[in-house]
Amino acid sequence: MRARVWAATAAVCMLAGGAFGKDVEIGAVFPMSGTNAIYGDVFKSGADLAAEHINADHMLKEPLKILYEDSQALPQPAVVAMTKLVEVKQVPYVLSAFTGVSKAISTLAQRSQTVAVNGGGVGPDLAKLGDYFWNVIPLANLEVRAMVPYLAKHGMKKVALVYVDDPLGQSILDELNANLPKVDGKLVAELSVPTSTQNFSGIAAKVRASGADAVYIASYGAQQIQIAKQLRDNGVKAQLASYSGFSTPDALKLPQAEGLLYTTQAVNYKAGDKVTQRFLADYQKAHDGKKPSAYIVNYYNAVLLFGILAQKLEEAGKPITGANLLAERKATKSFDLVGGTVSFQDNGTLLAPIQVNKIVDGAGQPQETVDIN
Amino acid sequence: MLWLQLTLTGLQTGALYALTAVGFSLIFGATRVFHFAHGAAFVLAAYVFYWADTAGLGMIPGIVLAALAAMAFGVAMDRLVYAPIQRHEGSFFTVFVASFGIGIVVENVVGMVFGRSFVTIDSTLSQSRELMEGVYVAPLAWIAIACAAVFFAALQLFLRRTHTGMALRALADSPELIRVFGLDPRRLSSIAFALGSALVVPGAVMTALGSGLNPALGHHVMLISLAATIVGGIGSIGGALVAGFVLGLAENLALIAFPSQWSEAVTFAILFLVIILRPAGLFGRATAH
Amino acid sequence: MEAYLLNLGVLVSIYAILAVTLNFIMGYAGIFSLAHAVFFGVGAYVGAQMAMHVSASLFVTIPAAMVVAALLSLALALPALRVRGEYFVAASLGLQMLAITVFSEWKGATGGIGGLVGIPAVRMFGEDIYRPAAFFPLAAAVAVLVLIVTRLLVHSSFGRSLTAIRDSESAAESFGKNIALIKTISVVVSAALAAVAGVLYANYLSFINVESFTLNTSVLVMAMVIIGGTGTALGPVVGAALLLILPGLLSYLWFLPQTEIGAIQQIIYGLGMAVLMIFRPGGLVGRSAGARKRRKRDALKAAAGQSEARKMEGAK
Amino acid sequence: MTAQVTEATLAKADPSEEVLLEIRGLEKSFGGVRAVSDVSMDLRAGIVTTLVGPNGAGKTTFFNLITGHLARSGGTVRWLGRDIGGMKPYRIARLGIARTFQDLRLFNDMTVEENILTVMEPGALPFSVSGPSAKEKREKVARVMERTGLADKARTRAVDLAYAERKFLSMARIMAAEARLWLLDEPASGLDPNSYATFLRLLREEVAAGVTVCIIEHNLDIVVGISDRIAFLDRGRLLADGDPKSVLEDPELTRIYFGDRA
Repeated sequence: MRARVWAATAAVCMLAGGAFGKDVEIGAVFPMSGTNAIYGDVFKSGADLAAEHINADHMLKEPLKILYEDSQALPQPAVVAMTKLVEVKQVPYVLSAFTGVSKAISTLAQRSQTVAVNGGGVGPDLAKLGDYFWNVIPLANLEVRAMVPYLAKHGMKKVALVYVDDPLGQSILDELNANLPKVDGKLVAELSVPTSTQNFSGIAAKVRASGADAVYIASYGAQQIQIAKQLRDNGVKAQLASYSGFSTPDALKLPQAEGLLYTTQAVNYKAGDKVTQRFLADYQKAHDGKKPSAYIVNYYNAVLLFGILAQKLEEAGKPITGANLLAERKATKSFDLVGGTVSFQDNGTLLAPIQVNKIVDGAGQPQETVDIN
Repeated sequence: MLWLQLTLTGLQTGALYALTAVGFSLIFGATRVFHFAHGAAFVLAAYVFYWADTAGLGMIPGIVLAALAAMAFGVAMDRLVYAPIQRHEGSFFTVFVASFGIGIVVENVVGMVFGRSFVTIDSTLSQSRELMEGVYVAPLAWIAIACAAVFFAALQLFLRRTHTGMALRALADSPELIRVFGLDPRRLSSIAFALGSALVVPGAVMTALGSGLNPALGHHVMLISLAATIVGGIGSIGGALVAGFVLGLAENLALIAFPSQWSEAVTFAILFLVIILRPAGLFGRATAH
Repeated sequence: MEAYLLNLGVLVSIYAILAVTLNFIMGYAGIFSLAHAVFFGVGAYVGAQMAMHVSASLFVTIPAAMVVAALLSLALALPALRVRGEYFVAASLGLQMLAITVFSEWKGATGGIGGLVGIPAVRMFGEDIYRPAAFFPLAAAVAVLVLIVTRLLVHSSFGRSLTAIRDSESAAESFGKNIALIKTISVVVSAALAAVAGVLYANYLSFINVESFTLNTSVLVMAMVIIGGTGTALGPVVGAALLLILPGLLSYLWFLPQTEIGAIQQIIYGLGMAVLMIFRPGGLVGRSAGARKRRKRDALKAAAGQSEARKMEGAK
Repeated sequence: MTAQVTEATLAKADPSEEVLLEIRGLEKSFGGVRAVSDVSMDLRAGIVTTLVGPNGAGKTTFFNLITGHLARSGGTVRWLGRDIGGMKPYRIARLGIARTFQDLRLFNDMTVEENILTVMEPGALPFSVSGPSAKEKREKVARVMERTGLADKARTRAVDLAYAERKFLSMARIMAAEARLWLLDEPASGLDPNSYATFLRLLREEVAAGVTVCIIEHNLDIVVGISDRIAFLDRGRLLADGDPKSVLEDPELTRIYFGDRA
């Protein structure tokens, strides 16, 4: 038996050796299983569409291929997946998501000079993960700065916060505490919930007791939907508000979420530029005319960004490596991506306007766009 | 008013915990199988009900199908997983690991079939009405509490009045005796699994209607059931019921004093202390050794 | 490719330490703990804090982590002395769940869910050791050392006492074995050695948070021990290697849809656990089938003896 | 193991038949049922006492009360004049009282050799700081295995032994333990005549070497063949305590004994 086990191990080693392709390969560390797997599906649809367009346009000499690895939205599997991508596949560019995952893989990215690009996590810490960690998504602190004045303007100054107890939730708490006083507002209740909690009727009772005008929900995936539903079911009538994490299809179509306000990166679909129009048209063609969420835009942009940078490197006759991609990004002032022309801050984070959306008939309706500086 | 509201919410939560815990306790008490996949039965029943609803089959057929699915799962686990393990070695841990493994399988299969995100059934039953100033109660809360009472009473009646029920109670103590009385312990064990698994159905259906479902739900349900079974005292069905309510109330009333992330810790601190200080549980007679 | 295998080797080494130390109490003391990840975590956090604020030398981080884990393990020793079987499992489960809350709420020490970022690499011979090629020999050496220590213990008079207690507590007691002391020492040793794995883990990944130390980790390590073979020398190591290699292997099955691969991995992992328990409960490195039959006969006898013992002791 | 045992070993030579164990008014009840009721008895050095009585008479309970496996409800137990009631079983064992079990309770997963070796080690430390050296211990293990006929089974696990071998391993363990008082719970039950003869010879040798034995036995051959004294227990009460002849010839006791068993 022991011999058989070692034989199996040897077979593993052999197997692991194969699979070097001729394609240009980039990696993605997305949740494909577990409670947050829904995000993986969403992110992937954006990234795949961009790869399709890049290949259709023959932007690169060889076809682009995205290698997906499962992170389960957890740091440890993510590190294993990331190691595989950078050490075995030796990809120069990895798509990342989720604040915890991104933080976990950032050291690997830095050490191996591989660019990691986040288009989903919005924890403000993500701006501080080094040169090789980029964000194509405005981080949550910006979103709160847009939402608070909007609420105040509409007479909602007493805000209750229901937040998941992690870096994202913490940072939203900090931002609310910092920004509400500026508009004469007040945080009347701060209720943190563990990541695994599913039942919020008790929380709802406390929200009601706080007499808030608006309730800000800061969580993810299944949990944020459950919070919204259970708040409404348990007699909370105050305005609901959230951040870009709420822009998943199943959150938007929740009946109890009707009327909820949430912020996203402003994507100006009416912009006449070709990139945006083509993205919108092709996405809607593939998805029964549905409007893409900001995440889909972000990961489309992340892949498109790679395409643009890699194309330039190929033209200059340089190899596509993480270091060269970084240098090229720093040398380029602005990029034409979906939603318009954007530029990166020095810390590798995209600056973009934020818009406040309202859920009307199960879809987000933009209310107002705020420029944040 | 907050405490009254939280008490009512606590009772509703507790009712769901209580029945699920009674199911686990029944199985564990009778067969000594640490049926960790009990949470999976919960998820399965809830999703079958959800599927029946989306297919437009209606509430009652949905409940019946959910019950059938849960029972079939329980019996299948007993016959296909636990029985073969018990035939050779049957150490307690071997059973536990197998059960845990199946729990993972069910969670992921459900995720693949129904999607991994949150689903809910829209129903007016989950929408609260104002009972008095500042106190909201959903019709579902009353249904949950009534269900707990009715199902528990029916179970007690079965266990005390019927031949099979009495045999089930005796099964854990003396399988030999059961054989002497001409009953088949294997068959009894399957009955325990069928009954215990059926008891997840009220909780599963009400969760589908109330707080909503996702495939990872089973884990929490299982841990609470386990805690309730031990706190209530292994082998004490009534103890599990009471402990289920106690844990539901504790979870909600703890909100008055603590931030909510400590509420799970409260549950397990209670569990840990009970095992150290009173291993037989609050209502148990059996000793821990 | 090489780096990938080396990386895998590092993880296997770290988990092998966990599996070997868990096997020490599971296989030889009969203490089935579902809280092993707690001591893994304690070691990781203490190691990380020491490395960040005191010194990144293993000669500082490892002893510190071991001492703290050893002290905290008394919380596990307490129920181990009072209750057995399912009660102890439940108690250890309770401890595991409590620890998760503490890991995620005691932000000053653990960084909460956000975790500790930027843990320095191990410094040895004036070099930072973090690349798989450098770290693997280190991790493997530590794992071998832990394996040797536990083997020596198992084959010492202490190990015999431990096994004697596992096989029959009342008989061991009747021959002068101080059960409380021996069991406590075994738990303390196991926890302290598990903490070593935590230190390596924190240094290697440079990032830790509570998600690496949850109930799932405890169950994973337990599965490694059981699948490999409880109470065998190499079983836990084989179990650790197998459970860490398998998921990676699956991603090479090209015909699986990429988005479902995570779920399929989980399903195969779960099924594997169940199927192995059904068909090979003694583990891969377990005894032959013939020996198992004898074991079964004996298990029946022992069960009869146990129930007698239970009656006797229950009346205390 | 060290100091007391040495003391005990020295005391073996004492011919005065001192009282090793003094039991006075020993009581044990399980939830109202009296398992042992007001039993007083002296176990004297060098004397073989046999406990007889019908099943359920409280004989094993009596042992468990002495070894500390059960807490008494009343009465005193003194070892060499020192009250040992309420002491933990392992401390009592270290005073020099060893026992066997009716269901043997061997260390099943350990080899024969290890089974014997481990009873010679207190075992809380991985190495021994005092007591006999490793070589001495090995020699003693070899001697004990030789005498119990287990020499060629040294590396066999206890689980894999035949029935009689298991019985002898149980004896071997107690022989290695260096105890002064042996409490044997039906050590000969189910033995074939051959093994039985070996067993008797072993027991006689040990008694001759100074071991004091208290033995629970149904087999009248043993009772008569080796006992210096018989104690008759029924329903927890000590009905008779005297030389074998007088006890066995008491018609009342015979009626209780055989009546119950028939």
